Amino acid sequence: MAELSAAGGTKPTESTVVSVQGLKKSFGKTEVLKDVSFDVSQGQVLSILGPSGSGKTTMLRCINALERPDSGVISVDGISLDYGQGKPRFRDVLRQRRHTAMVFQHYNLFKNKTVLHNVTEGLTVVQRKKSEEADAIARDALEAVGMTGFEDRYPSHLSGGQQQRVSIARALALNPSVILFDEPTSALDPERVNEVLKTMKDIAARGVTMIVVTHEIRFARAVSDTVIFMDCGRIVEHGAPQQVIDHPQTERLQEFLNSLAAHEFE
Amino acid sequence: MAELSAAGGTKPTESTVVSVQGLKKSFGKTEVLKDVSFDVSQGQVLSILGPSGSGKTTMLRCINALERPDSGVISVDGISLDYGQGKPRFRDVLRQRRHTAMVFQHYNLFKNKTVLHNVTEGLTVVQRKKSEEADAIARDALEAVGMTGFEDRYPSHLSGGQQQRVSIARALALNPSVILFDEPTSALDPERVNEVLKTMKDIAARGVTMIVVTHEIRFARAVSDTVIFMDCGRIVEHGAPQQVIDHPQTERLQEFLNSLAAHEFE
Amino acid sequence: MESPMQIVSKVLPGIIAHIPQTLLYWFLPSVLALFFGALLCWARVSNRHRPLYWICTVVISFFRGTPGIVQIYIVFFGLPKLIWAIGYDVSDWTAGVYFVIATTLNLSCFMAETLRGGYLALDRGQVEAGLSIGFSRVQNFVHVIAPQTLKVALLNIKNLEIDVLKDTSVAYTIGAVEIMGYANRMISLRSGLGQLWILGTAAVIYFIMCTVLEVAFNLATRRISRFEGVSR
Amino acid sequence: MNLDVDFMISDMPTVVAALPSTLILSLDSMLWALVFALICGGAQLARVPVLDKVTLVINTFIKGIPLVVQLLFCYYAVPYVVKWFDGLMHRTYDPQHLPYFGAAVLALALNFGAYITDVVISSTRAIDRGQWESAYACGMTRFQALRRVVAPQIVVISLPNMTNYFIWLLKGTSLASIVNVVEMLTTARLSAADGYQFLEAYIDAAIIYWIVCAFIEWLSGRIYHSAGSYLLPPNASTA
Amino acid sequence: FGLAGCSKVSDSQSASSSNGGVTTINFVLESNDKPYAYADENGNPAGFDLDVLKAIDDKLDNYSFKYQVQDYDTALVGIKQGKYDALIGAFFETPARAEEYQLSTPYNYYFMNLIVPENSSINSLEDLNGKSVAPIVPTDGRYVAIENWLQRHPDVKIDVPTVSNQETFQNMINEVHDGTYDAVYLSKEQYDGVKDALGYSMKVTDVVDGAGTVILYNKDNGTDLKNDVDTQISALINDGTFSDLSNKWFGQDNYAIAKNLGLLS
Ligand SMILES: Nc1ncnc2c1ncn2[C@@H]1O[C@H](COP(=O)(O)OP(=O)(O)OP(=O)(O)O)[C@@H](O)[C@H]1O
Ligand SMILES: Nc1ncnc2c1ncn2[C@@H]1O[C@H](COP(=O)(O)OP(=O)(O)OP(=O)(O)O)[C@@H](O)[C@H]1O
Ligand SMILES: [Mg+2]
Ligand SMILES: [Mg+2]
Repeated sequence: MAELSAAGGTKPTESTVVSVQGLKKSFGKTEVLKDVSFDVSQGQVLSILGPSGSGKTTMLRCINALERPDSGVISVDGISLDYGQGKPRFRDVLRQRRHTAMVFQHYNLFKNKTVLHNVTEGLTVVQRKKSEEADAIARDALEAVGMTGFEDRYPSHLSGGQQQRVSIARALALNPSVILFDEPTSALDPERVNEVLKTMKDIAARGVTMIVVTHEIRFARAVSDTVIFMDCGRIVEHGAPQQVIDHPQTERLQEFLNSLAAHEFE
Repeated sequence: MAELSAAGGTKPTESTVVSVQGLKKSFGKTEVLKDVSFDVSQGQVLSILGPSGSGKTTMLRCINALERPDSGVISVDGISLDYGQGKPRFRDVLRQRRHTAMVFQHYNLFKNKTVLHNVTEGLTVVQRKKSEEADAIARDALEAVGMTGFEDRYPSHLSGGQQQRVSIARALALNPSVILFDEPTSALDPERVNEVLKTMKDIAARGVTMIVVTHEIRFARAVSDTVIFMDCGRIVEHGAPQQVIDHPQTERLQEFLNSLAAHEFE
Repeated sequence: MESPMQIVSKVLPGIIAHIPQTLLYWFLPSVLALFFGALLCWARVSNRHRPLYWICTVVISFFRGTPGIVQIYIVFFGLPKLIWAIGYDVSDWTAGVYFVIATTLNLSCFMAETLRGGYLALDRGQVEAGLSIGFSRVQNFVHVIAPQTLKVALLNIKNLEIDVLKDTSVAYTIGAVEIMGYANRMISLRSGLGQLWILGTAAVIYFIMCTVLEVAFNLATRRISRFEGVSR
Repeated sequence: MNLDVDFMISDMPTVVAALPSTLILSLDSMLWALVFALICGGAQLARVPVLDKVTLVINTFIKGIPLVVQLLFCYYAVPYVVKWFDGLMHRTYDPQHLPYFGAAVLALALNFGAYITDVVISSTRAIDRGQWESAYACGMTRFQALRRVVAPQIVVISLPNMTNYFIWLLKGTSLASIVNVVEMLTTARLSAADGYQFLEAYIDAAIIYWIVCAFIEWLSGRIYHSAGSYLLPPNASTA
Repeated sequence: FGLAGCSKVSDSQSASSSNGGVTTINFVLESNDKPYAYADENGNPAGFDLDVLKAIDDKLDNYSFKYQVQDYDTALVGIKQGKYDALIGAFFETPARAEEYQLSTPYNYYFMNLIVPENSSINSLEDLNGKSVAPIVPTDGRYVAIENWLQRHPDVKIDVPTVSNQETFQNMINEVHDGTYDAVYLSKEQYDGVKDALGYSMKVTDVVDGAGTVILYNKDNGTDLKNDVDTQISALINDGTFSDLSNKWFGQDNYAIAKNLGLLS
């Protein structure tokens, strides 16, 4: 698979698909992201670990331009937005966004659309696919997450895990260059987690770049090419999983990973 | 801790706090719960495992009378509602509900209240505590889940994990006889998971009965007195964790548990 | 020939003296309708008792669907007979009482639907969270449903209130005199001379009152929805 | 109450005959009111510079003044405006046949448009931000997100208030008699001039209004059940 | 705004009530018809009609009249619904009204003039043949009067446009002044009320038509009151009391003019 990207702050290499430079974001007085930089090369899987409230979601949202950073440069697939220059034009935002898809932490399914239409919507409206073609793609994506048979349900009539899976299918179906996953398996049982993670692995193998916020440290170790550990709005460690997870350099990360062992409660 | 309750369908023993008998629930034509019965004794921790969509949430919601079962008898702390007899009176529902608290899968924090008021609301309004007393209790509960310092934020300004922790604090603060947890650690990082599970253990030790829907099988094994494995709206296995998790009887459960091993992706 | 200034200065004191009347005819129905409207709305959305649901639906339909003047006449002429039939003589009630009753009935029905609009936007999860911490129906209503429903409904409630304030001008048709009634009286006393100026003066007074109301409600809306915006 | 039922029956055809004009006036006005409301509401929601403040001030102004006064203003303004355009567009000034219908539509549309603006704004604000965001995340433009995802939800939420205002407007057309536009309520009143059976005539009109309104309410219920089907339980009961 | 309280009903629901042989009669006056009946600045009844009623009341020992003003429609509906006993306010008689209400004999006469431009040659309704008058609301008494006159003169065709909203007198006169219509069909008194504000002068023709105005009673009341009042009306016309009132309010003796026109014998 793709080579590891260098640690944050360096020049993007040619195969760099996502590049985040000097990203800063505050909500009111709370600084949530304090100068975050990293690159992701094509086909790479980047996992972001970090305690609750460390700014992971905010970062994904910035990459998808749903949150406007206070400063920093974000480029996706060669389209670069410099937030230091003030508010970017919506047209550029849109162009950038169309190279990405996002799986939200709270799923955010379209309430007024059935499961099937939740998935086809982006295909027909944005990608202007014919409705039969979109249907076929959507059904494939739904099958990949085990949601066949629920096509005509509305989101409010689904269980939490089911909603999460539809939300994953929606992102997969768009088949963008980059997919942003925000805790995509939080509501799933171990069986489904496996299935979904396998699906993600398959898609990564097809050359799709992925940024995955996750609390599944074993997944991060097994699947990702790079791991970032964030705390308090900063990247604390950044590197290959073998390096970051098995040989943590900082005390903070050691502590964090130790809690995994303590998980055994005994 | 409390002794194991007998498997579903038997007569409630004297220390039985929650008893569910012959619970059935359909949404439209979909049968979601098909004759579910079990008892939980005082101070016990009951874990409910099961694949996504197996009816776990629906069952918790029935116990909290948020969903009206089609038939079945549910009693909590001696207050019994027989849904076979038609719709129970709201007064009885309320009486029963006041012995329970619930942590929702989607948190459901009051959007228009600050974190502190989300927690104090039930204390001042339902339990008629003085506002200073309620504040003190709420601050303790928030501390237990690591949310000190966020008292004056509104839920929409919190990260997913933070919202989940407030929702746990809200239930804990009520100090009811029974707490129903619906995947209470889904949005949390391993560190926080540990903390929260420890807090739950402490509370169970104080004699509070708990029903926990979870995908953390290790938690189920370590903390709970009884484990139920549900699939397709039925209880497939029911017993002590050593028995259910380490020596699963049914093929379905074996499969389910095997996926944990496969978790290693290699 | 009188100059417009002279006309205005002649009628202005009288118009101002009738402001309290107007405010009273506005305030009483507004407050009462909030209460009755909430009840009607509850009966419609809770859908608990079918007969009650249908009664409320028909009542709402009637008071929304028929002209205000008919409602005012029915109350003004019919109500005393009804009350007389049960043994009380209310022939000495002033017209204002009937106007307030008729307006309250009418406004309650519009209010009910406005509140229902707010309720539709309410997230079910919020209601359930309230129930799960043991709120009774009333507590849940006061602490969860009402504040969040109001947040959505407030803009529309504001508009209903503004309209009721302006519609107090109908009161003179049954002899309850407020600003508009006084203006009309002056116009007829003056055989229609300076009609435009007198109406204009009344309009300015209404305008000032409505604008105050508008601004007050806008401030309230901002306050009630502060939990939404980004904290700064 | 003492009602002259014979008169009520014999007068009914006269009143019904005026229904079309009332309907045309209300539909015309509602259409323009919606257009006006969408422009104002859109400007305020999108915070279009200048335009948002301007529309806010205009709306506050319109709402502050009784409709009667607005209509009277139009009534007096029409002759001047028409004289102004005398000869233009093949129109000649005919003081006995002034285009008061247009004036009535204008006044009603602006007045109700100002109110409906707030319906548009409040129901748009009631939509969960996540709905916009997930539409954007799919790569939709603002307009696509609005049309495909948000607007259908707005329609459902705004339905009770829209129905309120449409019904209100329907009855509000009776004020158009001020600018000599013949509509139902005034027709009813005038038809009773000879014998002063005003109440009877009004009740005739009320019956017809009520029937029309019941139809509107029924229609609104239908729209709710189709556009809002996602809100309804799948024929299930919840406690 | 006082909710004066609700006392237990004593005997009957009729608006009138008797007390020691004196029956109280609730008279309602139109609030918007100066100088006939109107509300003064404080909302109290005033006008020629009120003076007429007071004169009648003085003569009737067994009745005591109470007065209030009310809007036109409401007053008419109120009489029918029995809320008030009688209504006064320059109402003409029509067959339909005679069926719905009890009507008194005419207590006054209302005369119509034509208001025309100064140079106009129009002097009578006949001169208006083929021409138009300024629009009239069908609920206005003038409409009844002119339609009545046209029925009596089938050979004369006058265009009488109707409107749904009554314009002010001033506007109607303006419309004739600028040539939109040919004449305003109005009483001289009403013209006199606004003539100073016009800024130009118009020609007022001699009286072109006239009709008696009557009191409207609730139909369910007995005929005693009507008969008693009718008797007094004749007496007071004959003894000149009403003529004095007419001179006071209109600057002319309506009864003498009516006699000339043959309306009153
Ligand atoms: N309101 C509803 N209307 C219709 N069907 C529903 C509704 N809520 C849940 N269901 C269906 O009932 C089944 C059980 O749902 P439930 O939420 O209880 O699952 P769960 O076990 O909690 O799953 P998860 O682990 O994904 O949260 C699912 O198949 C779901 O689609
Ligand atoms: N809209 C907002 N307004 C103010 N503060 C916010 C807002 N959104 C997030 N925050 C704060 O920013 C910080 C980072 O939030 P973020 O959602 O990025 O965390 P996270 O790393 O995704 O956490 P989790 O694992 O719990 O989802 C948190 O402390 C949160 O309270
Ligand atoms: Mg997050
Ligand atoms: Mg669930």
